[in-house]
Amino acid sequence: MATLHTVNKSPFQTQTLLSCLSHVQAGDSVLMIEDGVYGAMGSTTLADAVAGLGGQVNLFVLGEDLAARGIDAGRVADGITKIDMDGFVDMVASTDRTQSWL
Amino acid sequence: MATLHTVNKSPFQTQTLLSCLSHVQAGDSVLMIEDGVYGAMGSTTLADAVAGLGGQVNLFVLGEDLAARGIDAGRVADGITKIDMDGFVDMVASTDRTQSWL
Amino acid sequence: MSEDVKKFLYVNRKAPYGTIYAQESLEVVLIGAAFDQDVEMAFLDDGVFQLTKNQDTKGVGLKNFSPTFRALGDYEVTKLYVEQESLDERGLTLDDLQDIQYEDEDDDWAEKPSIRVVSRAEMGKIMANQDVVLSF
Amino acid sequence: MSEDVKKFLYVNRKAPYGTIYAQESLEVVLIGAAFDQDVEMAFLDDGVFQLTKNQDTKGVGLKNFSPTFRALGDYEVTKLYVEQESLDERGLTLDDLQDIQYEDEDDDWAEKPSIRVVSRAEMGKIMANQDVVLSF
Amino acid sequence: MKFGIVVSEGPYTHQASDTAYNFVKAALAKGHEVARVFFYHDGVNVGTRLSVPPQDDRQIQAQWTALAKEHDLDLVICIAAAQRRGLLDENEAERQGKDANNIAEGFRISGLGQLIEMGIQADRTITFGD
Amino acid sequence: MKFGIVVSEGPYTHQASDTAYNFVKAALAKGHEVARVFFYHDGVNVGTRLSVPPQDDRQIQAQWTALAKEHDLDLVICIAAAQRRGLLDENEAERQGKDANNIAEGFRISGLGQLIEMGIQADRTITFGD
Repeated sequence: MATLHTVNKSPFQTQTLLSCLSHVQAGDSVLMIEDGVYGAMGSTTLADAVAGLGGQVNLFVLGEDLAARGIDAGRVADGITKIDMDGFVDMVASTDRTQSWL
Repeated sequence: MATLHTVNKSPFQTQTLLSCLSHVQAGDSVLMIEDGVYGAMGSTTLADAVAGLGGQVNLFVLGEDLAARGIDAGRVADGITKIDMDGFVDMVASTDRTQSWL
Repeated sequence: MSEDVKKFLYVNRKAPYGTIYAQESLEVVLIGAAFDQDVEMAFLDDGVFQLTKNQDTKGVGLKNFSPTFRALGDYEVTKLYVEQESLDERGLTLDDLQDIQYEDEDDDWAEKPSIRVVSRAEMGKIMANQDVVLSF
Repeated sequence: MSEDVKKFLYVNRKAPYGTIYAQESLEVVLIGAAFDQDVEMAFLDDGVFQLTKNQDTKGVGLKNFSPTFRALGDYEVTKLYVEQESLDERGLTLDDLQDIQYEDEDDDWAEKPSIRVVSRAEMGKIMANQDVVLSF
Repeated sequence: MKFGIVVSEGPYTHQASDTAYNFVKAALAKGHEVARVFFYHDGVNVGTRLSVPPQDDRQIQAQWTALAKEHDLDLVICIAAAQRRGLLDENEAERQGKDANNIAEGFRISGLGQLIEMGIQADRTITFGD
Repeated sequence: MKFGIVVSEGPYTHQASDTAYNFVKAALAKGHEVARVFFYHDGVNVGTRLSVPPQDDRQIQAQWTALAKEHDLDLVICIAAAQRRGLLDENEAERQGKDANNIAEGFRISGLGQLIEMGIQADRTITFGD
């Protein structure tokens, strides 16, 4: 009974990603999309907080949104998996519900 | 040559108020309006940061927006002055420029 | 639980009036109540500000929709989960929120509070126990 | 400075593509360049993300407006202030940003970088030194 | 699997309607069914036929109209949200005494009940908003 | 003193246009001049005549139309922002081959140059947005 959480806000601008990660259950998945993909970058002042809070969940980032913003795959933090829109669709289907953190 | 800065976002949701307070000059004024008025509340986890960063500037909050949100004047932190829309107009006129932190 | 009854959670994380999401969320809840589903509401982060007492919008000219929360009981929407940590961070207590009641038909129509303050950990579990989560 | 020339600062604090503000800010700057005012741009907080190299929007279907930044020099918009602390927080360096140049007519049309990295303290002073501040 | 989609933000201003469009296209290509797309909040503005985007940009409204035609999608605009924001079909315009309407082909205006019904009938409901 | 006003968000969705309206009314009551109100980004949607807000709520577009009439205000909608979002006047509708227009009385559509001009001519420019 796992949930797919989506986050579409920059964690440098809003508290949304951190709030999401403070409410997820072990085994849930969190997918960063749109401006949310900045939360997947390593070597930022927020990377440790994301890795720490996200320890019990599967972290994903949408590749199309990374590319739009000029973030090379090499900039994505360890432990975060890049997927594409087809993968997004599969994740919605394979989890039990989707919660959008707006 | 003082600036009036307006902030209309909740500091619990976005970094805008803290960014504004990190850029103001001594003698500037900061007016919290709309959802920004939550930044004027005392006894919150952010009140100390606001008071600390705001030490060199004049802090104001728009009364009409406080009332709309059910925040009693007694909840406003020490050192923050409540004004009304007429006062807002006067402040725009009496400062040299207005910068909206969106 | 019948096959046709789903658990709906309405998640409110935004303050009222600065944007319309809180108000239009409430409109969905009222319409949704007619569908005989299992409905719960969650208030966390700035969403807890939606429930404050004494909202007075005359000065800003917007419509005060906060009285509508008190009518939710009549629509059989009786579970308003409010996150303790979100209140604490904002210096709020239950006393700062509206007194929202419902009549419990399983307990001789006794008046009971609709607001249930829960911890962040409990909020996470409530979110995980739904069929449909609508976010505002 | 003539009475008719004002100092305009365009403040960019938002990331590109998630919302349209960055793109519509740039449209104002291009139009504004025709008015012979003193124009500066500020990039701070998530606004620094607007200037990253190698933006490729084919996958999302949006229009890639980042090449327009490189045309600003032709419009005599040559002062793009980028905040050091905002870069640092996001793990970015000047190398991650586009190379934006202008030709300095006062120095035999030498090509010079338009991006000027400034500290937060300097950014505050730049903001305080304007006639009109437009925020996006 | 049957998906229900909520779009909560306006076109161009936010990326939400683009992401929703790309998601729906990908879901359909994978053989999933899209039960309905429900436009709420500023999302109702996706359904105007009066927009004239720059020619070198994507044409958001026309994309949805074409996708709806190809896959027989049910694109529903919330009436309450639409009235506030000035999005009307012919019937609504007449009922409200307005001299024009602006809804695009392939969209229809209906009540919030259609959102709840979608949540009940779809296997998964996903919101694209802000 | 002469004020220039920018409104950057749409009606009802954000409070920005309400705050701008209250500010302009207060400024005029104090004898200040309002050189222009420039509607940009989603702010252009304030200028639709097709909105039908609930009767117990404020009528944002009608308020602006009335205030403009009373004080001879110059309410300018940005053409580039308006085209993306589907806000047209009669001329634009004809030029773009659209069969309807939706601009409200008291508003006019013009270019971004009007924003810069306002910034130059006004003593103070203030933005209400998000």
